[in-house]
Amino acid sequence: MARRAERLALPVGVVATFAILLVVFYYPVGSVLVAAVVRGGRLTLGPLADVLGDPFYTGMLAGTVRDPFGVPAGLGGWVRAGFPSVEFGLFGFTAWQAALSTVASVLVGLPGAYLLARYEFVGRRTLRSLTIVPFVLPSIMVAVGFLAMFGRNGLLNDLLSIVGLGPVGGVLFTLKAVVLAHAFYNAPLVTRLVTTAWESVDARRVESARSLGASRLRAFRDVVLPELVPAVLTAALLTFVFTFLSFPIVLALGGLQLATVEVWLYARVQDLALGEAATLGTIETVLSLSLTYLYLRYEARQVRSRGTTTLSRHRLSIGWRTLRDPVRVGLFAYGIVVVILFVGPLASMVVESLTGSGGLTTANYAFLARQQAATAVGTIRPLPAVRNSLLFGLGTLLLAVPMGVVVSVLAARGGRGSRIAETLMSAPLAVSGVVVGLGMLQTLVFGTTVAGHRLVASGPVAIVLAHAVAAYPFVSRNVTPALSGIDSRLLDSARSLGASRLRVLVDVELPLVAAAVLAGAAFAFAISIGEFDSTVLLSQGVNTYTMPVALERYIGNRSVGPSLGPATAMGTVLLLVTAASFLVIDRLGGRWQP
Amino acid sequence: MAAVSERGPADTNPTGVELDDVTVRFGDVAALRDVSLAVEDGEFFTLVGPSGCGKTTTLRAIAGFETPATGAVRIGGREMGGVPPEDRNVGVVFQNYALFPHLSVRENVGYGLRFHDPPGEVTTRERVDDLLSLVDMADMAERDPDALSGGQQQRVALARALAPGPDVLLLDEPLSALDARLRERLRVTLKAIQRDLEITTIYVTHDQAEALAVSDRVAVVNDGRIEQVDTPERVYREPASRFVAEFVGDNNRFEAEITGTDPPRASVDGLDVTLPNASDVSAGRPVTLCVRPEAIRVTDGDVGSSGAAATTMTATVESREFLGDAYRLHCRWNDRSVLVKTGGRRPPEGTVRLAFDTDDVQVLTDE
Amino acid sequence: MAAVSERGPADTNPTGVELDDVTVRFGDVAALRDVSLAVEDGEFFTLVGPSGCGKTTTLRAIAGFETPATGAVRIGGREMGGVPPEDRNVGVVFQNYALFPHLSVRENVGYGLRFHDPPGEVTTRERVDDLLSLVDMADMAERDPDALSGGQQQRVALARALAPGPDVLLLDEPLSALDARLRERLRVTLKAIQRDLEITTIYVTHDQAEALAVSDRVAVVNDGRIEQVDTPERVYREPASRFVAEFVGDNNRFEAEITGTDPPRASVDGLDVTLPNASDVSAGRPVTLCVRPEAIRVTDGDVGSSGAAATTMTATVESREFLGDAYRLHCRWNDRSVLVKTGGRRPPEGTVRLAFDTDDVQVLTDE
Amino acid sequence: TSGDGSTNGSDSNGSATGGAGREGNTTGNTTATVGSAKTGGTLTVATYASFTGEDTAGAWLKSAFEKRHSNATVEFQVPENGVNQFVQRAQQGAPIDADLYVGLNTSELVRVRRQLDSPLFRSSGTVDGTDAIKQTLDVDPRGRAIPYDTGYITLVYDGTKVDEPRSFDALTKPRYANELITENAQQSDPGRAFLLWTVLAKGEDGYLDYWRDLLDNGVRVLADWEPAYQAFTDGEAPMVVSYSTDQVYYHDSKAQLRRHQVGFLDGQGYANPEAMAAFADAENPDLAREFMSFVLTDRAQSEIAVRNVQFPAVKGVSPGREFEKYAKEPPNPVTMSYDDLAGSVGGWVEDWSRLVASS
Ligand SMILES: Nc1ncnc2c1ncn2[C@@H]1O[C@H](COP(=O)(O)OP(=O)(O)OP(=O)(O)O)[C@@H](O)[C@H]1O
Ligand SMILES: Nc1ncnc2c1ncn2[C@@H]1O[C@H](COP(=O)(O)OP(=O)(O)OP(=O)(O)O)[C@@H](O)[C@H]1O
Ligand SMILES: [Mg+2]
Ligand SMILES: [Mg+2]
Repeated sequence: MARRAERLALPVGVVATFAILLVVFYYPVGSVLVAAVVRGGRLTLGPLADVLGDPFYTGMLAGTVRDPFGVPAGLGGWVRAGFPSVEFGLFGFTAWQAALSTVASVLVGLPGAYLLARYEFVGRRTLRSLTIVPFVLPSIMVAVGFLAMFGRNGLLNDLLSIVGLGPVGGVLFTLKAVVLAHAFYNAPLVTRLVTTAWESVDARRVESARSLGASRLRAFRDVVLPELVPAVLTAALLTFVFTFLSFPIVLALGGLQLATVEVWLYARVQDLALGEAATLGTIETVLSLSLTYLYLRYEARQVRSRGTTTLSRHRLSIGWRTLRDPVRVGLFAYGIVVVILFVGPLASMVVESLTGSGGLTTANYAFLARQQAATAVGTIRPLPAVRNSLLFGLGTLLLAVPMGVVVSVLAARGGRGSRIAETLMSAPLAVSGVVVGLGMLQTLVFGTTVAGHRLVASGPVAIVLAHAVAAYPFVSRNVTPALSGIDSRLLDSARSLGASRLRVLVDVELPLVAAAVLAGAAFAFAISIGEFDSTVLLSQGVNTYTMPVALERYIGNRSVGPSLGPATAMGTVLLLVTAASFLVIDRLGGRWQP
Repeated sequence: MAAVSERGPADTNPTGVELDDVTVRFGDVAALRDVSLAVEDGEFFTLVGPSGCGKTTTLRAIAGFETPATGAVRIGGREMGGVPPEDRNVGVVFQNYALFPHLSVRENVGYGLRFHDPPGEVTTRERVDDLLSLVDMADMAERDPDALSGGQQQRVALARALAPGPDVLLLDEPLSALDARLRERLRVTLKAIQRDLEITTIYVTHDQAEALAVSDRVAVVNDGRIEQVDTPERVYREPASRFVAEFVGDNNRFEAEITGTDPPRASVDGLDVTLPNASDVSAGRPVTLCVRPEAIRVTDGDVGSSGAAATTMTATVESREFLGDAYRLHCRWNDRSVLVKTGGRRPPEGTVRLAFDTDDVQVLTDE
Repeated sequence: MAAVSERGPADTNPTGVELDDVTVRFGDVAALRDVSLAVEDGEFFTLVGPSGCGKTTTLRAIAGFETPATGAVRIGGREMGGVPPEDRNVGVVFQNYALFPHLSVRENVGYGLRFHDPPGEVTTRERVDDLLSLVDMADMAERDPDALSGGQQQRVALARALAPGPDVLLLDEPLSALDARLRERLRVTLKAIQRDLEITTIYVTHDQAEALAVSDRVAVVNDGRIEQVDTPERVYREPASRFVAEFVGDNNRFEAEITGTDPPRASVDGLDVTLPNASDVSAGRPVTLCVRPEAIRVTDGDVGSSGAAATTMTATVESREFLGDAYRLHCRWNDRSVLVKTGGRRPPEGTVRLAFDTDDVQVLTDE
Repeated sequence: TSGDGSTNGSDSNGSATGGAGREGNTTGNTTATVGSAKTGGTLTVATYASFTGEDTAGAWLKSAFEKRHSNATVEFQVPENGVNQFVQRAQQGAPIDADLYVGLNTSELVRVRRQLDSPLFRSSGTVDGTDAIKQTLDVDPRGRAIPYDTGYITLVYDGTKVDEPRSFDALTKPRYANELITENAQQSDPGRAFLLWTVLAKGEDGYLDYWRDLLDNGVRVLADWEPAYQAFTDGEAPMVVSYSTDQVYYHDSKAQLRRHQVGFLDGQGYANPEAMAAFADAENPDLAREFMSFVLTDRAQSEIAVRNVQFPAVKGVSPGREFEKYAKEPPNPVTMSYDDLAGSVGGWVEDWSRLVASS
C-alpha cells in the first residue's frame, strides 16, 4: 500500500503541479493573451502585425514587418548612408536597458558569489542569508532609498563632499539609475545562484588541473568556470527577463522618457484597451519564452557531475597580510561598492522613516501604532499584515518547493520534449505581471462559469496558490542544475537497496542538493513576501492584506503629511521581518549547508 | 575456503539469475550483444573480461538500471521487465562505491534497512554493527564518507549492499581498492556469507587469481559477448577460444602445423611437439598451441624429469620480474618470446633449456 | 620487461623526491606521522600498505595538495613549501580519476599541454594521439568521460597525467580498474616510458605482485608510518618487521622458542626447526618464524629432495583454492593453519607431509 | 516578477485621507435635514483605498450616515483597479455587487461610456443638494455622476530655489531648465490633469509643440505623484506638478511654507473633481440616493474637504479657517468637461506619451 502510494507520489505531484498552473496561471493568462489574435471571434494576426510594423515600437525593424521584400533595398540604403545609428523603438530600448541591467547585475553579483563561496569569515552565513532581502522590497521603497542615497542631496554626495570630492549629480532620472536599481534587485540573484554552483565544484578536478600545470587562475577558468557558467547564465536570463518586464522602478527612477514596453502595456490595461494590451503582452511573452527555451536547451547540454569533495574555503582575514593581498584588497573594495549600492538605499529608507520635515521623528512609527489601534472598518493594520505575509510566505514555501522539485525532477531526468515542457513550466517567470494580474482578475476574481455555476477564487488559498505559481520556477531554477549534477550511481545504489523513486528523491537527492532547495525556498518565501499584484487582487475583504499591500495603502495616507514617511516605516518593518525570516530559514534549513 | 565445485542446475531456482539474449545499447554502441547466461541459485558466479567489455553493463541490466533493447532478464524465474530496481531485492556494490555523501558510515550501511527488516532476529543497529565489524570499519561508523580512504569507502559500500540480506548480490570490483591482505580476508568473508545465506552472487573482478579462486563458475566476456562459461579450472585449462586462452592467466602461444595424428604431433618452427592424445586434429591444419608459463621447466642442461614425453628448447633469458613467490622470465627462442614462471631463490640467467610435458599443451584449432 | 635493479643514490638528483619528517593531519587524525623518504631521480618507487594507511595522503603532500603540519617536501632538492601544485611539474593520476566532465577524452588528455610544450618534436595533437593509442583509447577520443567504463576512464586519466612529460609522476592505483592483461601491458609501457624519460615515479598499488615486479624500491607504509624501504626482493625475503612479513605476500607465521644457537634452532609446538646460520638469536628468546607458502613442499610420504636440511610436518588439507598456475592449500597442523602453494594438475588431498628448507625460514625477533 | 510592489492601479493620487487640519472642524450646518430615516438595508460603496479606514472621509461618512439611518449599514469595497473593475465585470457578465461608486473623475466617465454599450451608472434622479454644486465642476452632462469635492492641479515650487513661474511659457525658459517634475499622464491623475491643462492652454494643435519645448528644457515625467513629490522633497528639482492644497501641511513652519509655494500658471488651476454615481444594477438605489444627498450636506462637505484635503464641491461650505487660509483656490479654475474629453482624451494621452518616450 505504502509503496504504491510512494510510487504514485511523483506522478501525482506532476499532475497536481500542472493542475495548479492551469487554474491560476495558464487559464487566466491565456484568457488575456487570446485577445491578441482573436478579434470579433475571428483569428487574425492583424493586431500583432500592426504593433510590429509600428516604428514607435520596433524602430527600424518595423519596415521589415510591413514590407519584408523591401529589406535588401533598405539594408543597401543603410549601408550607402554610412551606417547611421539605428533605432529599434520601444522594444529595442526595453531590450537594451535589460541587457545593460543584466551586465551590471552580473558584474556586481559575481564577486559576491566568489566571496561567499570561497572565503570563510565571521558572519558569512548571515550575509548569505541576507543577500535575498533586496528582492522583496517594493519598488517605491527602492526609489525612496535611491533618491536619498544617490540624489542631488543624497547621502553619497554628502559623504563625497566630506572627503573633498565634488558632488556627482545627474545619476537619477537617467538610464544609469534604472540600471543601478535593477542591479540592486538582481545582483543578489546572481550571487545566490552562482554561490550555490560554486560550492558544488569538485576539488579533485581542480587539483588535477593544477598538477597538469594550470595556475590557480587557469584552473578556475578551465575547470571551475565551465561549472559556473550555467548558473551565471541562469541568473543572467532571469535578470534579463525581469528587467525586460520591469515597469514601476523604471518610471520612478528614470521617468517616462525611459519607458519600457511594460509601461505601455499597463497604460493599455488602464485604458481598458485589452486587445492592444494582449498584443503587447503576447510579444513580450514570446520573446522571453523563446529566450528561456534557448537557454534551457543550452543548459541541458551541459554535463555536470558533482564531485564528492568540495573546495575548501580560504580565510578572508589573514592578519596584516590581508592588506597586501590584491585579491583581498579587491574584495574589500567590492565591500564598499556593496555598502553603497545595497546598504545605502536600504539604510536611507530606514533613515527616511525616522525623519520628518522637522528632523528626527517617531511620527511615522506612531502612525503605525495608530493604525494598529484603529477601530474604523477598512483600516489596514500593520500586525495582521505582518502575520498574513508570514503565513502566506510559509504556505508558498510549502507549496512552491514541492512544485519546483517535481518540475526539476522532470527536467533533470526527463527525455525528449522535456525542454519544451520545462519552458512552459517556467512561463510564470516570463509573463508580464500586468497580464497575469489582469488574467486573474477576469477569471478568478470575476469567476468563471463552469456547468452553470460561477466559480470565484479568492482569499488566502487563492493567494497562496498564486504566490506559489510565481515562486516555484525559482525553486526549480535552483534545483534543476544541482539535481542533474548528482552522480546517477547514487540513485541507483539507493534503488537497489529498496528505495522507491520518491524515497530516493527524499533520502538522497534532496539532501544532496539541500543548498539549492534552500536557496529556492528562500526565493519562494521572498517572492511571496514581496508579491503585490495578485495579492491585492485576490484579497477579498480586509483580512488578507500583506505587508506590501499595507505599505501601498500607507503611501496614499497623508495623516503625517504628504510624505512617504508612513510607507517607509512600513518598509522598515518589511525589511526587518524579511531579514529575520531569512535568517531563520537559513538556520533551520542550513544544517546540510556547506 | 573456497573449494571449487561444479554445481548442477538446481531443481528449484528461487534466486537464480537468467539473461536471455540480452542486448544493451548506448546510442549506437552496443555494450552487450545477445548475452545469455544462467546463474544458479546460490552460485558464486564471476564475470571477467577486458576493460570496456560490458561487465558493468551486465550487472546494471540485472539490477534494473539499464533496460535491455532486446532480450529478457529473469530473477528466480520471474521476468523482470518493468520491475523497478527497488523491487528486485538485489544488492549492488558499484565500481565507484557511490556512498551517500550526506550520510555517515553507519547511516549508509543502515540505509537499505529502512525498506527491509534486517535478516535474522536482530535490530537494525545490531545488523549494522555486525556488518561494520565484518568489513573492519566498526571504529569509523560515525565518519562521513568524505573522510575515508578509497579502500575504506569500498568496504562501507560492501557492508551497505549486504545489510538488507539481498537475494542476489552484484559486485562490481568490490575489492579493487584493497590491499591483498584485506582483499583476501574480505573475499573469504564474502564467500562464507554467500554460502551461509545462499546468496546468488555475481562478481566482477579484474583479478584473475581472485576470479579463479573464489568462483563456482566464471564467464569470460569479450566485446559485449560471452566467450566461455565454465568452472575456473576448465576455463584455465580448456579455454574455448584463443581469446580465453590469452586472457585468463599468462600463456605462451605458438602457431603450429599438424604433422601427424597418431600420436598427434605438430611442428612449431621445426620443433616437433607431441600433442595430448585426446587432441582433435587433422593433418596439415594450422593450429595454435598454448603452454602455460608455469608448465615450462627450466632445466640447466638435461631434458628434465619427465623424460621422453617432454618437449625441450634452448632459449635465452632476456629479463625477469620478481613476483615474490616466483620469477617470471621473459625468454627468447627462435625469435619468439616465451614466458616462463619459476620458483627458487636465484633465477636462471643466460642460455637455458626449457621443457614442457605433452599433457600441458593445449591445442586450439583456429575458428 | 622490468628487471630488478638496486639503484644507488645519484650524485645529481634533479627530480628526486624527498620527504623529511612529514606529518599531515586531518583535524585530529594524523594521516602521516614523521614520514621520511628519499626517492631517487628516475627511480620507480612504490608505496604499499593497508587501506587507509596514508598512501594517497603521501602523494597529495608531494603534489602540493596537502600542506604538511610539520616537515618538508623537496623535489629535485628544492624545498617545496609555498610552491603551488602547478609549478611542481608533477603528474598525478587520482584514485577516482577526476576527469573533466565538460571536456572530451581528447581535450582531457591535451589539457596539460596548454601549459607545457609536448615533450619531443611533436605537435600537441600528435602527442595526444600517441598517448591515446598507448592506453588503447584512440577510438574513443571524441567521447565524453561520462560515456566511458571505469577502466576506460582510468586509462584516460593516466594518459592525461603523462601528456605534459612531468618530472615526477604520482600514480594512485592507476591500474586498479583494469584487467590483468591490459594492466600488464600498461605497466610495461609505463615502466618503459619511465625509464626512457627518467621520470621519477611514485606508485601506489594494492597489487603486491605488481609492486614487486615493477619497482626499483618499495616502501611499506602502516598507519601513517614507514615500516620498511627496500628492494622488492629484500622486502619479500628479509622483512624488517612482523607487519611487513605478514603484509607483503602470503606467509606462515609460527611463534617459536630458541632452543640452541650453534647451529641456531628453535622449537615450534615441540617441532624442531633448524634456522639459517646467519640468524641473530639468543637462547630462550621468543621469536617468530616465517615460512612462505611456496617454500613449503608437499611430499606424499618421504622427506623430499633436500634431505636432512628440511623440516617436515604432517598436516591435513582442509580446503584449496585454484589460482590458475597453482593451488593454494589451507592445511591444519597441530591446530595451526598452514598455507601451502603448490603447482601441478591435481592438488593433494587428505593427510600430507609438508617440508621446508632451513634457508627458507625467516626469523623475526619480537620488537 | 520581483518587487514591483507599487504597481497599484488607478489610485486617485491626489486625494488623501487626512487628519491634518482636523482642529479646523468648524462645522457649517449641523442641523441639515436630509431625507427621512425610512430607507434601510446595506449600502455597498465601492471606492478607492484611502477613502476608507481610520480618520478618513469614508469612515466619517459611514458612522454619520449610519447614525442618521439607524437601520442602514454602509460597507466599503476597495477594488484595486477602481472603476475599471466594474466596467470589466459588466463586459464579462460578472455580477456587480455594489450600489454606489465614490471617486470618479471625468476621464474615467469617458472611459466607462466608451467601453460599455449599456450604461454602468444609473441616472441619479433627484438628489437633494445638487443645486448647490459649483458650476465648473459639472462633470457629467447626463447627470449620473455627482461631484463631491475637487482638487486643483497646479505647480508647487520651492521659493528658496526658484522664483514663481507665472506662466506656461515661463516653464520652457532656460531659467527653469531641469527644474520641473511632473507625472505620467497615462496612469497618474495629476499628471493627466496637467497634460489636459496644457491642451487647454496651448490648444489641441499646440500642446505637443509646447511639450517638446518642455522636454527640451528638461522636464521629468515620473510614474506617480508620490515619487514625483518625494523627488521634489528631496531636492531633485524645485518644481513639481501637485495640488493647490499643499500648504495645508506646512503652515506650522515659516521655512517650510517658503519651500512649498503654490504657483498658478497664467492665474489658472486645473480642477479635478471627484464624483460619485449609483450603479445601474444597484440593489439599493434609494439608499444610494440618500447617501449621495448626505454627502452633499454642508457638514459632510466640510468634513470631506478637511479629511481629503480637497475643496468642497458645494458652494458656500467653509471647511474651517486654517483650511481656507492655506488651501489656495486658483483665480481662474479651468477644467475639461465630459464633452471636451469624450473621443479625444485617449489620443491626446497617446500622442503625448509617444512624444515623451521617444525623446
Ligand atoms: N579529508 C579527510 N578527513 C579526515 N580524515 C581523512 C581525510 N582523508 C583521509 N583521511 C584519513 O586519513 C587516513 C589516510 O588516508 P589515505 O587516503 O591517505 O589512505 P590510503 O593509504 O590512500 O588508503 P586506500 O588504499 O584505502 O586508498 C585514513 O585513515 C583516512 O580515513
Ligand atoms: N553511458 C554510456 N554511453 C555510451 N557508452 C557507454 C556508456 N556506458 C558505458 N559505455 C560503453 O559500453 C561499453 C561497456 O561498458 P561497461 O561499463 O559495461 O564496461 P566494463 O566491462 O565494466 O569495463 P571496466 O572493466 O573498464 O569497468 C564500453 O565500451 C563503454 O565505453
Ligand atoms: Mg566496469
Ligand atoms: Mg588511497
